[in-house]
Amino acid sequence: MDLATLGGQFLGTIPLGDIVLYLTTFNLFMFGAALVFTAIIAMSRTESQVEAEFGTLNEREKKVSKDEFKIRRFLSIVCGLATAGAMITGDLFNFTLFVCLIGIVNIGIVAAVKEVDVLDSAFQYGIIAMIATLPLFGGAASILATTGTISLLELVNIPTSAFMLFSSILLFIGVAGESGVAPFFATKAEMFRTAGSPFLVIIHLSSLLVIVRTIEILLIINKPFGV
Amino acid sequence: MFDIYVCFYTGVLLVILGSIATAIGPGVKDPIVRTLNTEIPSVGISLILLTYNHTIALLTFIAATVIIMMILLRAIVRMEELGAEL
Amino acid sequence: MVIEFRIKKCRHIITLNLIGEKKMNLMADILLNVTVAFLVGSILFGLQRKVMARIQMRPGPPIIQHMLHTLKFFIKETVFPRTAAMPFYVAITVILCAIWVAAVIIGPVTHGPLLLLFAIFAIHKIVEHNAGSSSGSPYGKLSCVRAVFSAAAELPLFAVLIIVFIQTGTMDLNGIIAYQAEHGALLFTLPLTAMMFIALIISKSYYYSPLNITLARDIVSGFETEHFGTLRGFIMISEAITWYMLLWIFLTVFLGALTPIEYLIGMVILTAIVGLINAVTPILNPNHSIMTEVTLAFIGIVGSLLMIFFL
Amino acid sequence: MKLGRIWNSLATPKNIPKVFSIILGLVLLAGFIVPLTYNDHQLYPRPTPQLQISEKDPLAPYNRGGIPLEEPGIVKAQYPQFAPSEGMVTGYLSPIAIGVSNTTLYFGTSIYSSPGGLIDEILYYSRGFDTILESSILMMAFVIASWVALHFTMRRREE
Amino acid sequence: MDNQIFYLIYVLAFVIGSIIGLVLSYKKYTEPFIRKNIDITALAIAIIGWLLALNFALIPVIPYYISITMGVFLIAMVIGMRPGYGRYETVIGFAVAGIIWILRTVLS
Amino acid sequence: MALLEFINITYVSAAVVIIGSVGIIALPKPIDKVIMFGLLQGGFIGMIAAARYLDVAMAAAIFDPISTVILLIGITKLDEIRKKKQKQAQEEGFLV
Amino acid sequence: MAASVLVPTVVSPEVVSLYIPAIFTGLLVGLIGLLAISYQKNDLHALILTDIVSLGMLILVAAVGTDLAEALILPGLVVELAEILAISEILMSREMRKMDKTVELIPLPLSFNMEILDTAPTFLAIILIIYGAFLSGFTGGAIAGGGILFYVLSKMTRGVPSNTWEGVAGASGIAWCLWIVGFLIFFVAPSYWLLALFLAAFGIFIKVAFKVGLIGVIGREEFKKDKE
Repeated sequence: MDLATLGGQFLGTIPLGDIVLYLTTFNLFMFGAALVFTAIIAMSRTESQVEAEFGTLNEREKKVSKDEFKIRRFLSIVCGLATAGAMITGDLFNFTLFVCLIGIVNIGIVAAVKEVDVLDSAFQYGIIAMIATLPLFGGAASILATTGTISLLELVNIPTSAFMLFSSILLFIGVAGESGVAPFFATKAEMFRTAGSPFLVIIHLSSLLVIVRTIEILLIINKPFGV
Repeated sequence: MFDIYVCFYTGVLLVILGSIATAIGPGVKDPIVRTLNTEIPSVGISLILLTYNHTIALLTFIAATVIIMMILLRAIVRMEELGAEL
Repeated sequence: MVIEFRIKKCRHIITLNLIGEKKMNLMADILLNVTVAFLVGSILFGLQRKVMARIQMRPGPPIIQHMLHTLKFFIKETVFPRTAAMPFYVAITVILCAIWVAAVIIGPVTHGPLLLLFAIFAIHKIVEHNAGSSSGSPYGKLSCVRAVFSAAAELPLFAVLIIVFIQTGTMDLNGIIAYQAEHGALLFTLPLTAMMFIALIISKSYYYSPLNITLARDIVSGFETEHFGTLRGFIMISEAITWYMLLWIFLTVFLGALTPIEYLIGMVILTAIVGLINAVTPILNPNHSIMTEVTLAFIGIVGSLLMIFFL
Repeated sequence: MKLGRIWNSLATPKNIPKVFSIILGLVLLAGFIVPLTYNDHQLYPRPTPQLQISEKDPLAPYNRGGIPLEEPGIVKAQYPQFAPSEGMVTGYLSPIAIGVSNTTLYFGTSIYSSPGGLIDEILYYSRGFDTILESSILMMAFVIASWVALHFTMRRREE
Repeated sequence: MDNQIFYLIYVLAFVIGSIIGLVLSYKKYTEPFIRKNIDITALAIAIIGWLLALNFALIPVIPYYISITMGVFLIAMVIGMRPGYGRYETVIGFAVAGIIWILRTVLS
Repeated sequence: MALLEFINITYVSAAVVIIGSVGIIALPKPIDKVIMFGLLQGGFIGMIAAARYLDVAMAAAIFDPISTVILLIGITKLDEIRKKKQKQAQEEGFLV
Repeated sequence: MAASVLVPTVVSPEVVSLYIPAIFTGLLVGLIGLLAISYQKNDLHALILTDIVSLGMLILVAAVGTDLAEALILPGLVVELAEILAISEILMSREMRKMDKTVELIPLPLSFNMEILDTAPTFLAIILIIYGAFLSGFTGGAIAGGGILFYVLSKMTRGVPSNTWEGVAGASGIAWCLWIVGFLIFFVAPSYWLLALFLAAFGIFIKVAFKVGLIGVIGREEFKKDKE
């Protein structure tokens, strides 16, 4: 098996020491998508929510305040870049670190708000993200132990063993926890009730793209068809 | 003279004992007791790191544990002060 | 006979071009496929409405109503809400269009990797989310929260992907078609996977779907509520293409190589089935809708894996 | 309907960490059954624990050979072709470090934590990108924490 | 590629046909659907359309794509009529053309 | 003399560490726990010394009092808060 | 010295034999932590218990027993530290918002005065900072940071102008840039690796130390309200 089976044409590698980034059509597309979204987020304003007040004829406008806007935009950009990085990295441990960065930045993006409910879900999400470091790093380390390498370009040629399957399940749970997908999405969905649309989108973007990428990585590690 | 097996298994014992104590030990309803109990597994981990000769990691870990404990204590004190029920 | 002669000449010129310039050919191919996708997609939506109307004993709108709707929006005035998050609010429609044109390029035009199509689905989800939240409207916001909720619906998607990969050993659409030419259609070897995909199709169908919580009518038009004029037109074009592509992927992945007429018949049948389901089912509460999908996915995944390994 | 109630409870944020930890716990239980395998042909292998210190090596336990600034140490990297000066960092000792190593036998860890040495080789050279990330994680966490602290938790009297 | 162009033309013919049908039928019938009688013009158009679309082989003079385009256009004119109108005509037209198609394929 | 063989620095430190940890778990009052924590740390430093990594032992020895002090401050502070709360609760009780 | 003492070709049998017990320990610790989390009722306790879970992670990584594993432990540690810090801050912020006005805003003064707090801090802090500077890198940063933290914590002055805070944060940001430059030099011009090494090591040292020191600034606000 080789990487082109999964992601289309193999376009090349970017070596940074032992960490080798690689590009296939698939990775390139996701990388580009993440960057495009990041660029748009970097230059957009936030939306403001206008709600009717109960019992009176007034309306209330919920806006993102200036310093809140600054920090959230900064964190969103970091998150976008981290997502883009996670799309093309060719090293398992590097990938887990990217996912961790995405996780913590996601928590940060919502930590700057004032609503108690949103803060609560941010906290719960943070707890999950912390628990998820166990399967995430544990899975990567187990794969290192059992194969002797964590480079995806090498892993593609190593036949799967039961322990690798187990480790990759761990890895998947870790990513699911850090990025908050089903069935752990509830903590995340609650966070989206606050104002500040362009920053919230990056949270969602990162988690979905990372999950798609994880699927690719799991298939690379597990190879349902042998070598 | 230094027996790595003794060191390792003492570490394992401490880690398991400590984490059980943290989970269900006596008086863990009190957060400060729980925090103190987490110190046992962290010393256990330190012993395991020592066994593998991960000494730089060990050094960092010792420093990090103190910082983490400080963060946790701050949170506990602040929560008590607020009278948060949680 | 003059007409015939002219057309023959045209054909001649076109064939010349085909042989002469490959790039030209590709561009023409893309343009053609996108146009077909848009037209067929919107007529299918019309058909779906018609089917639903007939079941509910109404005459229903004309079959091209959806398309007329789409075209109508291009001659309406475009206004922007004061509360909108500005470049984003506009850019999102462009992105939506762009990803689905990309999907057509990857799918019918070049038969690229399936994984890429699924990445496009993921981005579609994000666009849905953000189209909702960027306007500042409470309805859009609700739709956005639901879009995040329904990220759980991506679970069957990935499961389909993996199961098909396990069965056929390739992610390439050409490879999958070749596999089916040899071993028979996947619809019969992996019926539960097909079921999951149908659930996904239902969850993305436009009118009164029980599972499509982002466009459920209790929140007006969901994420599209605040997009007017040209922007809405673009969204509707993309939706038509989305529908076409979903059905196309289903037919290609589960039935293999088909002629265009067969594709058309298959799409009509699927749309009619979806219309039937939409007409007779209630709209579920968001939470339950998602858990239905997750449950279906669970049954589908476990069942399919059992079928693959033990049959 | 019971199923509906379960589905609803899954949508409550407070329950999610519990659900997550139960699922993860079940998977970890499976880890006790799966046959563990360990490939002893690892990258960057290290000598037997306590071997170097028993040999009275002042640079124990991180001595990987090499002459500082002249000859690279022995390092088994994944892609040696991408790292032209591999092993050079391993062999490097700062002047203070040389002084310390001449004085005492038991300060190897400190010597190799100071600039140069094996961990630096891995952290900054062969896997430098990882280090960028981890320090970014740390920085982001501090940015978040200090922002929250500055704006919310420390400015109590003003609100 | 050529095939695809033809399909594009068919689809376009269908769309244009239904728009024209819709406009014309709104001109012709000013009230919503109540009468159940059959419109002879529409019936004729439907039968011709379906015949052209399904049995293009019977008219070898015209190239098949043109007859199909014409057929689809005419079919669409009937299908695309005002809601409620044109249903019986479509069914009858399809039935007639279908019978002829069956006869033709079975007999030959 | 099989018994004497056990009296070397590794075994002694291991024993101290285990006694310390059992002490931390068993003693109910936080202040007592801090004392046992000192014991635990002592054993741990002994263990590092047995492995002959003196610099690590030194760092651990410096961090030992620091963590003790931090713990002490935290516990005292917490005690005070609790006492004050109790007082308040009592006063309120009188009022009621 | 023999080359095999320096770097063996395979991992030593002792480490291999310890692998299975180590992994089991890691899994067990993780399991205990997770079970405890699954039945706890209090968010603060959940925060403390996640600490245990991440200790399990450290064992799993350490069990590989190579130099690479050690290099991988450091990020794990850093991530753990960082997340606990951020999450605890969010927890406090949430509780303060929930309680809103009813809370007593001025914290209780600390009325006792320990001898150790007057004499020890300066001495210990200086030792730690010097030692940290010698070590540099992550380790040095953590150690020197611990020193700064302790010093700040036990010093008597109080009141942190937010300017100071931002200034220190800015300095550490510059250090971070230095460090990135160092990293780039490694790959662009390997012949200047020594310069790169120093930039990298000291950049990260300054950064980590300052950041950790900032925690002390937060902490001082908490513990030393009485000495105005």
